[in-house]
Amino acid sequence: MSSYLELSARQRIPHIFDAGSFEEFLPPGARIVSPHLAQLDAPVSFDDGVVVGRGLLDDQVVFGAAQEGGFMGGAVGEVHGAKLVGMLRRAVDEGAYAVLLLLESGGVRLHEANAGLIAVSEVMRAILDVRAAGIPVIVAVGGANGCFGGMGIAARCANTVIMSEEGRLAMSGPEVIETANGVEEFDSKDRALVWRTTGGKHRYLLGDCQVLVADDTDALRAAAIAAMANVRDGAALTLEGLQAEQAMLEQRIRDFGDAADPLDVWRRLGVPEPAAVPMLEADAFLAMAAQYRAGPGIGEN
Amino acid sequence: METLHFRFDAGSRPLPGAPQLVGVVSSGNLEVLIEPAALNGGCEIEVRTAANGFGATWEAVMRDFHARWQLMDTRICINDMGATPAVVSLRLDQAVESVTGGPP
Amino acid sequence: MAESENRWNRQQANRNARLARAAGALGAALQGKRVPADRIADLLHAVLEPGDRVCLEGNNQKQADFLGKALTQLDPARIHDLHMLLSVLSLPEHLDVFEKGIAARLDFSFSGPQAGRLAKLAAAGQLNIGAIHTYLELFGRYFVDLTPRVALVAAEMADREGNLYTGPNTEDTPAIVEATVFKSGIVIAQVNQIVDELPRVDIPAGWVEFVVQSPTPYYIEPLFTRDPAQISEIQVLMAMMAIKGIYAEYQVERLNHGIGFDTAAIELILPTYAASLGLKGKIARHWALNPHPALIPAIEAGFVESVHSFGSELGMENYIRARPDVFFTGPDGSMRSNRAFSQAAGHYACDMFIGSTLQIDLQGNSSTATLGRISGFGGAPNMGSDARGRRHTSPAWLKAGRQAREGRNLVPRGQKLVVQMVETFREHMAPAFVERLDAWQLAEQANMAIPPVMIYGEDVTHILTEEGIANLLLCRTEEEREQAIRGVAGYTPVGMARDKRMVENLRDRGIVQRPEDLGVDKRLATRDLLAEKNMKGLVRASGGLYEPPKRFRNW
Amino acid sequence: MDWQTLANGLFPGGHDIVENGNFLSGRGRAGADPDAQTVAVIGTTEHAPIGIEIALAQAQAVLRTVREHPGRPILILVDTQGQRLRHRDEMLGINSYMAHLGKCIDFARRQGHKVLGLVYDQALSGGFITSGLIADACFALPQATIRVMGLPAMARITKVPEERLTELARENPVFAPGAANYLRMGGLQALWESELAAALVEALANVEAIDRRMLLGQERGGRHMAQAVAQAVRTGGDVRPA
Repeated sequence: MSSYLELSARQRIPHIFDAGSFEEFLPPGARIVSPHLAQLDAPVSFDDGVVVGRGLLDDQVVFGAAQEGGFMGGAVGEVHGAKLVGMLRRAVDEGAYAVLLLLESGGVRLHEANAGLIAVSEVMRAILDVRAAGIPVIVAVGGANGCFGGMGIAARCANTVIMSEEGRLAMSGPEVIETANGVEEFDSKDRALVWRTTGGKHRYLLGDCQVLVADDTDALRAAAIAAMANVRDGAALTLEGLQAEQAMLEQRIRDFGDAADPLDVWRRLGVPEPAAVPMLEADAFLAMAAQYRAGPGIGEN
Repeated sequence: METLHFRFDAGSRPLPGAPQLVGVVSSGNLEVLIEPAALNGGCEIEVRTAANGFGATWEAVMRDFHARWQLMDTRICINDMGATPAVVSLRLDQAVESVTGGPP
Repeated sequence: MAESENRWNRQQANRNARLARAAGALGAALQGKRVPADRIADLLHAVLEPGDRVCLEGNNQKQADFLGKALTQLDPARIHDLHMLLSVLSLPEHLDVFEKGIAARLDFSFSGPQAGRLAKLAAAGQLNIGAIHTYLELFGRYFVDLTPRVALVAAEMADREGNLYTGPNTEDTPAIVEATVFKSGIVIAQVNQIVDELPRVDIPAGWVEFVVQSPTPYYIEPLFTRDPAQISEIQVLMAMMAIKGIYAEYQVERLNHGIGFDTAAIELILPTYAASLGLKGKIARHWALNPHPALIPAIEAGFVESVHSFGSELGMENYIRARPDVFFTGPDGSMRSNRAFSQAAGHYACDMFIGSTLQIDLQGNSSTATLGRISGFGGAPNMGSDARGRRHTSPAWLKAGRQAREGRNLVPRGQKLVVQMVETFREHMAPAFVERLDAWQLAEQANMAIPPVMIYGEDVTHILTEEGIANLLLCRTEEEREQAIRGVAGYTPVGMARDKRMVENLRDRGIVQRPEDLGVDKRLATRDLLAEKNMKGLVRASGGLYEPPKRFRNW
Repeated sequence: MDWQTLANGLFPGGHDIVENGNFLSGRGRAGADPDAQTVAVIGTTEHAPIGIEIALAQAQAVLRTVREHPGRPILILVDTQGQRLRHRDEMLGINSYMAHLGKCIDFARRQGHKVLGLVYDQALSGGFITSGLIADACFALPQATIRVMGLPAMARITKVPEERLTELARENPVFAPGAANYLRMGGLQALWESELAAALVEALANVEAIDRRMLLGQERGGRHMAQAVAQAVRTGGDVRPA
């Protein structure tokens, strides 16, 4: 068992893809760094915070990316975004078996504000292009920095989202909400609340992620392999799928729209001991959640 | 930001294998890109650091690094975000070991 | 109440007069010893007199915050010039009383988060600092020349009679109450709840004059919790060096750890690295230590036989309750801490203190004092000093004493190991080794008689950095000592100015030891060596008994 | 510009757009007969923060258009201060609601609907990504405000002095808010200076379903590297400076 959370993006790749199979596009030696950071007197990174390339996953050709949460919070700048877009387009060109995105990002890189915002939207469109080509897109979220902002949206454009319970998936960070609307609205220092609201278990119970695993590279790899197979013939968006998602999201507001805390949501789902949920190990949690999760599978679209 | 250049000659160990990147540009940390390069036997190191005014410290750290490894025909590029000398030395050693597979 | 007053019972008479005033002011609102929270100002106005020495219980953990806030609401025309006694001054209200003209003089030990504001107020003449003490020193003075007239303390529960349960966070309460009540002072306690029956009596009702149930439970700070996720590989390396080069070398069985990530790293590699060296049962058996969550894996692995604590740690209550063989617990099952006793234990009964610092000079003097802040050092100087009164022996104590005395014509005795553990550079590349401590400049600015040194060089036996260990016990001259310190100061200006030949010579004599000299393989120094890498791991290791405060969770 | 004036300008042939809690929906007649065509309109007004309800309402309108009016162009009118910053929205998974909206629009595009975005007042970060920025092409009125965040907030977060950012913003469209900068970077197809109705007709005639924003940014000199980097990754080549 080795922790996914503890690893850097670059270290994650060989743990998830078949050993020695990953070929990086535009590797660090090419020194393609952000053209904007120097003017702000900010350090650059030789891969601009993302590894993109092609490898084998269970002997299938899978394109992939890993965002480095340590470099500027994994945020997307011009080069970072363009690397993702280029890889996604190449996955279509070469008829990839699947695309696997190991996401860890705060969203738009504020140091490259406008370029970052446009880049994130380009990534979203490129992900949907991959799906339209019938290629499954799998997202994994299990890094310390979570997956926020535009990348939190991009993640939900994938066919399958795999999370560890330590992973977080949301839109605005708790600090942003606290700054805007006060500590009563969202106490960002209450980390238990933060994880209850954005963490893997809540997302799984709501149906925003389809697979939950322990913080373990082997488990994550196995989940990615299984997800590729599950999605195989249904990668593209369909009207039925979107209507089902529409219905699920409407139902969610009806069921939980007046809940004050994720604990209320879990209680309403029928979870016997909501307060005990955060401490459950992944296996025990999954066994419990199986009967209470909001519409398993229908989050998949 | 400050950019520093160092060159050491009289090394004896050429670097086998492909370029490697070790470490992350995060607070108090750095990344080290190490690759073989035809440098007339020299080992050249370029440092871009967020902490200004520590040229002498870097030089001493690099000198000791060179004394440890005696690399030749090697190019090393560093992006630094305020790493301490201890972390710098550790990453440099890890970078070389990621290429050579072991200690000197 | 017409007690005759003579020259020998003025304090008692004064006490009785105060109590009579309180009874008058509160009337029927006073039920036995119980005072309603909304009448607290009336009570304080009645029992306090201008110029009183008032001990407000502020600890490392629990805070008598309700009473502290109540003090700030008093009318400065009636109550002024109070002389405040606080061991830990960490809440804003502790300083508000000075700003409002209610208090004028201060004696304390540690000011933590308020250190900057304290310095400003002192500079502006709004408060007059008597002295900065260690905890034991301050408690000592409570019984000599700083005896409180009124003590404002905090307890978890009271019963109807006024008995107090202070439980795991008993901390300073017994020392404060004893000094006050037996010198005709008045003790007022804020309690979280009033119950019919206490789990146990920590402070008897006869020593307590008034009890008030505070509207919210007292504030408590999880001061000693360190998330293993933030421990760096450099800290792991230093922890390995500590275990191999000091714990094993001296067979340190009884010890105290300072606060911080450096020592948390040591605690977390006891069950892994130290166990792999076969040191279980040979080192780190008995501790004077707060219940650090980072110690859980070592306790579970059977390394730790006993722990006496200064105070408790939030979230550790159930774990402690389930490990009564290790911790000091009452018949009711909950822990009882006691800062005074644990400080005494740390000073006299421990063979080693190891802790972090911010600055070390060339004599080995060590200080965490920084410019613009008057912070004090709490208990560290008690732990981090040789107990010259000690007479009992132990292998570690004797070995240290032998090393210090070798070749000298001195009567044999032992010495406490005092280890300062520090990375050569702190964050933002601030060097930990300096020619001159900031403490000197601080002393000049704040008009202190002596610079605020945390641990004196003459008490420091070892300095441990990522570069190596300097054994100061073996140094025979001032110059050797200086070069030994420079020898582990790495790339700091102090380190780079070392005499390389002399340092190599010291290395040959084992005075300076590099990781490789100790047989520590730097490549093993990864986070994988930590018995647990995150808070959840600690919870798992505790069998689900440890309940971390929510700000430390990521689940 | 208020949305009624805007709608009247865009659709001189008439429209039935209504506002319901800052959510705009309806139809407009673009162009003049005999070539006039019906355009489905969705959008927001009064700088509405995009919360889960409004995102879902927009998605619903898009899906209805796809279902009931195959091929009908869709125009998204953008005026938002960004995503709604509430704990409740995060708890219920606002990113999923935003993504759902984005997917619905993308699906419409692939079903042959032309999708245009028009920033008529304000567009900020999260509210913009799944509206204007996911359209086939996005346009803006010249006075529109478009940004990720203001320079003071950016200065605080990046720790770069505001004066320095202001100075940089003059030269580099990356840092400065404003429609003109988004135009240079390819994020906007064009600014509609006047003659809104004609501009809409022209856009409907020319819009393509392919994302060419990187190329536009390169041609217009606002984003030098994106196109070259994406192309190098895609083809396994080197990055050549634009």
